[in-house]
Amino acid sequence: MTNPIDAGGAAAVSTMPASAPLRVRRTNPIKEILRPLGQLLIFVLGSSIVMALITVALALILRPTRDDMDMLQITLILLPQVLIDGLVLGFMYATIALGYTMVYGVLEFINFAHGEIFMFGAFAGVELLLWIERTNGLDVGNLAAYGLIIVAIIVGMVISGLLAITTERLAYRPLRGAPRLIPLISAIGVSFFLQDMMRFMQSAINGDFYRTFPDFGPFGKRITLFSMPLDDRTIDIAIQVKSLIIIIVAIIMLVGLNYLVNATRLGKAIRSVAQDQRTSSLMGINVNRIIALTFLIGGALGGAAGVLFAFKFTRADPYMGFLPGLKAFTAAVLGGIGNITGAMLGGIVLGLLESFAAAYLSIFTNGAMGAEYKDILAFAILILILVFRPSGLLGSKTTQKA
Amino acid sequence: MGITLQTTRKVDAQGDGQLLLELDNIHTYYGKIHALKGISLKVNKGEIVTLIGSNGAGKSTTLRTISGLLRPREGEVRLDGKNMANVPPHSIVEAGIGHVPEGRGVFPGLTVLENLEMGAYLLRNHSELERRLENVFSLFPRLLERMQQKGGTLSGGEQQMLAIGRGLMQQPSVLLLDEPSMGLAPLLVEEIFNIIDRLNKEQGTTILLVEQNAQAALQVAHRAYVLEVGQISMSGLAADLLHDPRVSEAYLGL
Amino acid sequence: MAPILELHKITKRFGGLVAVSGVEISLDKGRIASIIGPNGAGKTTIFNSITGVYKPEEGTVVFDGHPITGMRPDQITAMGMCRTFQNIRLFQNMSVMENVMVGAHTRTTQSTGIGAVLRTKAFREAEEAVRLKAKQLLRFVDLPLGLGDQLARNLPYGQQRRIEIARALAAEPKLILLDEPTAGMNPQETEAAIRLFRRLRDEMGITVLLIEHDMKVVMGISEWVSVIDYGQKIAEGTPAEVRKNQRVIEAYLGRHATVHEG
Amino acid sequence: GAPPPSAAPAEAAPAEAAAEAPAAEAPAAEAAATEAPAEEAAAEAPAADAASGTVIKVASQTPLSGPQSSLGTAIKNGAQLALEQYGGKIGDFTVELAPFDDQATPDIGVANAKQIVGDPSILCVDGHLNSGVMIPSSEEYHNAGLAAVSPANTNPTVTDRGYPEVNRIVGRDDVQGVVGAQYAFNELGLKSVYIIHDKTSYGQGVAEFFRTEAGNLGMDVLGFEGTEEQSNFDSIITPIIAANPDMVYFGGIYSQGGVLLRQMREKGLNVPFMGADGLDSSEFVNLAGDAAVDVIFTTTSVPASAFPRAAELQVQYEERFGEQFQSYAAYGYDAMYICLEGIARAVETAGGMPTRAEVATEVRATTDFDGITGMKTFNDIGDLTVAQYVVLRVTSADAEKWGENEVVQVLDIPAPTK
Amino acid sequence: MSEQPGKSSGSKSTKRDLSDEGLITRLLAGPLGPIFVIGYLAVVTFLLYREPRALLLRFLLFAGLLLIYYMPHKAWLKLLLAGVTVVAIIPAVGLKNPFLLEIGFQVATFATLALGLNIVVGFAGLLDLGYVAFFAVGAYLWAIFGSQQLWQLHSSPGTATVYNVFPLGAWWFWPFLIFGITAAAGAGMLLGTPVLRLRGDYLAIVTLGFGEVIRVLANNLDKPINLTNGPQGITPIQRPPLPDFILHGALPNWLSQVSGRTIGEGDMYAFFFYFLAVVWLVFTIAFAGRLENSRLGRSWTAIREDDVAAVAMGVPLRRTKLTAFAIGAAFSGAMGVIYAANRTFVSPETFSLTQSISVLVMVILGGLGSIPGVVLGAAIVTMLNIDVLQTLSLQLSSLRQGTGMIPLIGVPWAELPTQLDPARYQRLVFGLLLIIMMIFRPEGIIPSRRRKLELHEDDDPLAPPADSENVLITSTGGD
Ligand SMILES: Nc1ncnc2c1ncn2[C@@H]1O[C@H](COP(=O)(O)OP(=O)(O)OP(=O)(O)O)[C@@H](O)[C@H]1O
Ligand SMILES: Nc1ncnc2c1ncn2[C@@H]1O[C@H](COP(=O)(O)OP(=O)(O)OP(=O)(O)O)[C@@H](O)[C@H]1O
Ligand SMILES: [Mg+2]
Ligand SMILES: [Mg+2]
Repeated sequence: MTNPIDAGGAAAVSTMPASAPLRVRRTNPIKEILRPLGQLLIFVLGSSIVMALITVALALILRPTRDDMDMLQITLILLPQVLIDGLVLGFMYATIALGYTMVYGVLEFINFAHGEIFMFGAFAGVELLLWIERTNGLDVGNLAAYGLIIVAIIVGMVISGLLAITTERLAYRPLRGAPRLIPLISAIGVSFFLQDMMRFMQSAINGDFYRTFPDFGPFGKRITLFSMPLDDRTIDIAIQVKSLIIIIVAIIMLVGLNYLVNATRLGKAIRSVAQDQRTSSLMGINVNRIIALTFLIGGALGGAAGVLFAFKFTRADPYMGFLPGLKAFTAAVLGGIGNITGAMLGGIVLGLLESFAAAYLSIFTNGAMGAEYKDILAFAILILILVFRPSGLLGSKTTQKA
Repeated sequence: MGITLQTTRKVDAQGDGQLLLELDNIHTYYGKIHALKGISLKVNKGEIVTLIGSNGAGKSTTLRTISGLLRPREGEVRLDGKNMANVPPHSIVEAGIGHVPEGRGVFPGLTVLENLEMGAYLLRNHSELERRLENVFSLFPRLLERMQQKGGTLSGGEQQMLAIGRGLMQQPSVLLLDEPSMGLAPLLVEEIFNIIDRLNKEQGTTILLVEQNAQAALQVAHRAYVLEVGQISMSGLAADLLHDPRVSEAYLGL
Repeated sequence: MAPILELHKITKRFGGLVAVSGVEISLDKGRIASIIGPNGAGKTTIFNSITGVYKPEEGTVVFDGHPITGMRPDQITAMGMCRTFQNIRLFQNMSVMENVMVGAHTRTTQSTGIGAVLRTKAFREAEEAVRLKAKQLLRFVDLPLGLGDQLARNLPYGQQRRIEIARALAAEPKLILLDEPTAGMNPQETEAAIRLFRRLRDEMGITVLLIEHDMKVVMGISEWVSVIDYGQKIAEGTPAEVRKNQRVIEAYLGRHATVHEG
Repeated sequence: GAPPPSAAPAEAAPAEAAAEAPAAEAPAAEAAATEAPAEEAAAEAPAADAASGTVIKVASQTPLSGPQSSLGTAIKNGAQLALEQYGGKIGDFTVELAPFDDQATPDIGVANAKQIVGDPSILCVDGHLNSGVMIPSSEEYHNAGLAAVSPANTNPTVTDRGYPEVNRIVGRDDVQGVVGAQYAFNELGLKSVYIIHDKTSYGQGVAEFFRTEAGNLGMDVLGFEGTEEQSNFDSIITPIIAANPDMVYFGGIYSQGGVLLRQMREKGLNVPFMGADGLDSSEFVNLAGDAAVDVIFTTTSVPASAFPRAAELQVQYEERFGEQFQSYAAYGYDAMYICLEGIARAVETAGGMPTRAEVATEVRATTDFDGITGMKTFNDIGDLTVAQYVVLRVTSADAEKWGENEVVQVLDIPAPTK
Repeated sequence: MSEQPGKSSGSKSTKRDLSDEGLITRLLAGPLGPIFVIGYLAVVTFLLYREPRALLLRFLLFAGLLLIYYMPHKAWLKLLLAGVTVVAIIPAVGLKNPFLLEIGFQVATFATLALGLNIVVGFAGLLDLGYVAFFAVGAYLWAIFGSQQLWQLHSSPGTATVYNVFPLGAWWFWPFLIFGITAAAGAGMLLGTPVLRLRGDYLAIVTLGFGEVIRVLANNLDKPINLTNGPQGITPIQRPPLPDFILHGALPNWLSQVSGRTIGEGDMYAFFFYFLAVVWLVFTIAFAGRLENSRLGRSWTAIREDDVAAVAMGVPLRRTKLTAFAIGAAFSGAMGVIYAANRTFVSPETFSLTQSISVLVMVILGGLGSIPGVVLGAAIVTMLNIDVLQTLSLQLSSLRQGTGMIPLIGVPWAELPTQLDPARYQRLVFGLLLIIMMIFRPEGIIPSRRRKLELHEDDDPLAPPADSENVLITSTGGD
């Protein structure tokens, strides 16, 4: 019912002059790559600046409330690091959010199990590296270490992608056409099942179910960007090598996906299946294959994100997917679910918000509120944004037409 | 309702050419509802065949069964002698059957242009695509005006044009049209039947047409079948049926 | 006779597109009138602007002496205007009876919850009354009573159209707006529909405003026709007048059209 | 089918009911040995049944599924081992373990508690892991007069309610926090601290007590943050760096602490890291890696290495279950043993199936129990009269060597008096 | 509750289900049916009385209620039998094994929640993933005022001294039942007002967020003032006072004698809460059932089906949706108060997202929109959660401690690895169950008439499996 066929639904219309010459624009591949890059840059800069300004303004306003510290000074000193951390987190959310958005976009269905697919990816990567470590393969040079990380990411993508199409095949496809709550519940079932499945496998094989990302290569190294004096010491503003890798990989995937969906024939098929499966099949599109592919792509992205997550935050456990999954879903909604650019923006905004909330809430409220409120803040802002933009930041406005 | 066509069909035009599409004792169900109760019909190459019948007779169901959207529980759909009854819809499209469904099935979130391009999804040749687009736009200038508008926001009639235009983009060898004139202004209704006629004449497209506007349909078609509650009750040359009193009483509203 | 509906300079834009521009329509009580015009002319948009689905950018709508521009659709319905949709919008998974009973929403006195929970006498009586009314309306639109328990979506197209009308009638409208009510009907059914529209006016005293492309319907029953093209009113008058209007012929009817009167 | 003949005696008949039961002559060897009045023993267990043995159960209730199941399973396995080594029999009674899974959730804990209470053959409970689950569940034990011995709950409320049934064989957070703060201030000479906790009943509790004591000692508490976050501590660490504390104190569980610590070090924050018994798991070093070395933590569960018999237990445990030994296992073991001895004494006095009240009284009366983890005597609210608190230093990043952590301070501290 | 048979479509729907259910119903038809059912109940009761802790018997007793539901007989007879089971048999067996009362209490509690959620999701079609927040509002309301928390507003959690006086007397429980309803309904409106413009999944994520907000607040409002005592939770919470003759003296003594175990204050409270919860559940069922078949209920269905058309028919969108939110919330608000008093303890963990999801699962498993279905769903999920898997593990563990052999493979039970304990795989089993249910019976165990038609209209026994395009037709049925 969200796609009213009767002249319904509506998006901002860009009308052409009535007698526009027929000029069918072919998609320009370079443009399709540069445009999302530009958008990303704008998102990153834009949301960073907005967040920073709000924070500084708050610091100025609240400055008189604390005499034990100079709030403005502290705020400014923390700012660059908080921004960097927030962005890294944001890119991670964005990559996970893409999986939700892809599947949602095509089936209008919240794949609740995406968090677990993400988790399987993380385990795949970690297990691979641990296995290599056991064969003493991790004592390698820097270059090979990078190679290993990439291999781990790819393995994560493959496993998660395969898992995603398997779940689609077994748990969702039989439900196609049922009311929307039905596959949602099935997805919740898959999510529970996969969590315990992994725990079972891990505790049967390894005895315990946490896995720690092996420590190797130059990834833990911190690249100091600049230093700032605070009282009698200096604070280094630094970014870890692995954070850089995460950002780069995330950007490659975001841009790649954007290209795939907007500039290829496959993308076109995906978008049309998203609109109307029956009619798509009348266009000669193999709907089942496209849906499976969508899951594959979304799952692979989730798997990559899983490996990156374990890489950055050093561990994998069977329950790790739940919260990031939830956050990423929130991010997808924030940006306008079903909208790839929206997912990126939503991820970045959410990452920044969380990072800022965790770092500053305690300072600003003199300890009355602290990092524990970061999720609330994220949700509160989400509600606020949705109240004013009911379809998310970049979602198309759906005013129903009668 | 007098749609006068420039040409009235010669009854013997291509009446018994080569058999292209054949339905043999088709039974189709919606759950427990037995919608088609043994339909058999033939469409020859280069023919326009029309299906008429009252509401709920099973006309749309017949088309859906041919294009694979529904599977018959019994019977065969043969295209060029090959049974297509269990072939998925996309393969049927690949085999050359195009279906403009009832209710239009416009992609609401894609622009008019993208909708049209989807019609030619199987086509990989760009210049041919451009050519077909130009053709459609020249038939429906309204669509050109609305090229960048989302399909879902079009008016009812515009959506109908879009659906037909998209069907034309496919350039199928057999085109299934389900009530193409529904919701169109009189001027356009006339235009639609002209298009059907030209399509058949100039490009040799075989057409299976379902219409409530039975008179116009019978005027444009070579042969016709009358459907009544899931069964074929009459068939024959379109011109004969047009003058058959049973038909005119029941379906022409004269 | 006093006009029941007046549109003053209604303008509705979508982005840069002006779908309706400065349309003036005045509809007398007790009339059967039509709006016609080419596809995409803005007819449905006018309906949507009248019924509160859209808020027109400019202009006012006066219904029965009260300005209703900017009011919510449910408020407008409560004032006595109801409609059907171009693409049937029944509550597909509700029974036929229930569909019609929802239509009576604004005409039932049932208090929100308490009465229902306590099954008070007042509640039961109100419920019974609604049921009775729904049955009468179904009979009025010539639906077999036995269909009452069927899910709406299982019925053929023509019957769905009738249910939609019955549902609208349940709101006891003074004015009913019908958007292409005979689209997809065969000539016979169209005849029946025409008879029904007449009875709406003659037996129930309801003013009827139609959008139609089927000239047999338009010319057959309307007493007044407004023609819209590209969002503007290009002609207005009795069917006979409109039919002869050169602009209307060019924009809409087509030169070849020979229109019978029904 | 019909209930087995042993079912009726297995019911915990109230004392009055038992007294009314007809006396039957059934001199059982054990009954005589325990010098119980013959009639009463006979009333409880006719001779025929004595052979087949009636069942007494001890329940364990810990998380067996979910993220905390490795600790919960350790306690359960410890209890099972204790039961097996005890011989599985008290007098005529076969003793069984009934392991319940509380999923670390209060609701499940309480529901299980109701099930436990409803089974009259259960006479004692060995559990829980989480204070947040123990507190509501023990309301049920209290209502039913069922004895409970906690192997792990350090939150003061557990015993402060003064229920005669509820005991624990570990120390208390209010003492543990104090021990930690004093060690940091007095021994390490640290002057300022940033406190992080995990927003659980346990973690926040111990952190609060650390904070209070640190304040009393004159340490500067630069921050007090709670977080439920499990993996991403970036934005919590940044303000710590800005605050520049002498140390970081963490109140919570190893699964979170290990990750936090590792990320702290990665971000270049190299101040001492201290925690409480929640860190006491070999998993901690797996998670934290090299960063774990030199971490200081207080615990009330002294490492096996500190007790001569524990090493032996460790071997048996690993052989029996094929899982790595955790020190909680030793506490699960001791708690079980205390239950069993309490029941045995009650059986002795009652001369047959004792009532729960009798068992509870006997368990509370435990004095100088020589457990794997030290001498245990309960005071009038169920705390240990003297509990041992240990300060440990992690010496190796190898999980296998967790048991060899250096004991830097051992304190015997009497339970605080109100 | 004497409804005129056949008058409302509610009773019609039951009939239809029955006739479709076939086997059980046909077996129970005729005068022999009631006799069989009564006999069945008698036997199960007798066996349970002898063997009060047998899982299978417990299960059979609850299955008896289902049998009664499927009896094709007059409503009064079914009500009578069900009433006897709920009011007499379960408590009677509960004398022997109070756990039965606990199960009864929890089932009633969650059935009430599920019914409330069913109004929001099943009737009005608004997906709410944070429903448990309203439960929390009720529970914390009584927790804060019915405990000593008010004395401790200024001390950190866990550090406060315990007083002996409560700020409010225990009898305040009763007024607080009303306050709980009001507060939860208020919270429902508070949430509803800003978000009702949102559609479908946007609403889902916002309600999910709201649920998390309430939980995190409960977890964190221990500073700046200590309202909720943070993660420590609030305890003890008062129970409503019961007359002395119930708690002490002749009645419990007599019950002790009958049951052969000491019946104390705690047990009497268990009975009390069991009955209270059942009463509230019955009230909720009646309330929801009657609303469904009223103008309001039809409006809900209408906006669920097509809100544009509904508005055009004069249904005020905002008000109708808000009522759904408020009424749905109100049920669980009152249950929250009851739950807090029963547990004498609340802590934030009870109100997690998982709990919200599990209530949603109850609704859908049982049959979205179907009142008997929802109650059954709640019973199944609750029993699975607290009873079945747990008890199976226990029995396994008991076997493992014995000397028996596993049949067929001849390995001693003792060597069965503990890794295989069912209790450890609650979620795995539960997850699998959900998937299988959704695939094979998506309309729920006792579907509502509407859903059933919706989902099985196109069932075609001969058609190829569901991945055929056949299904696609219905997926675009909307609009
Ligand atoms: N999706 C569906 N589910 C159930 N029954 C259906 C469905 N579609 C059609 N039917 C039933 O199948 C029969 C044939 O319908 P069909 O749509 O083929 O008729 P039609 O001849 O195309 O009529 P119309 O002129 O109204 O389009 C009708 O009785 C109709 O009610
Ligand atoms: N929501 C919308 N967004 C953008 N354009 C719209 C929207 N709704 C309608 N339009 C445009 O406004 C014009 C008028 O549409 P409307 O639906 O009123 O036409 P109509 O006169 O009812 O035509 P038809 O006879 O084909 O139903 C059309 O060109 C349509 O494309
Ligand atoms: Mg049709
Ligand atoms: Mg229109």
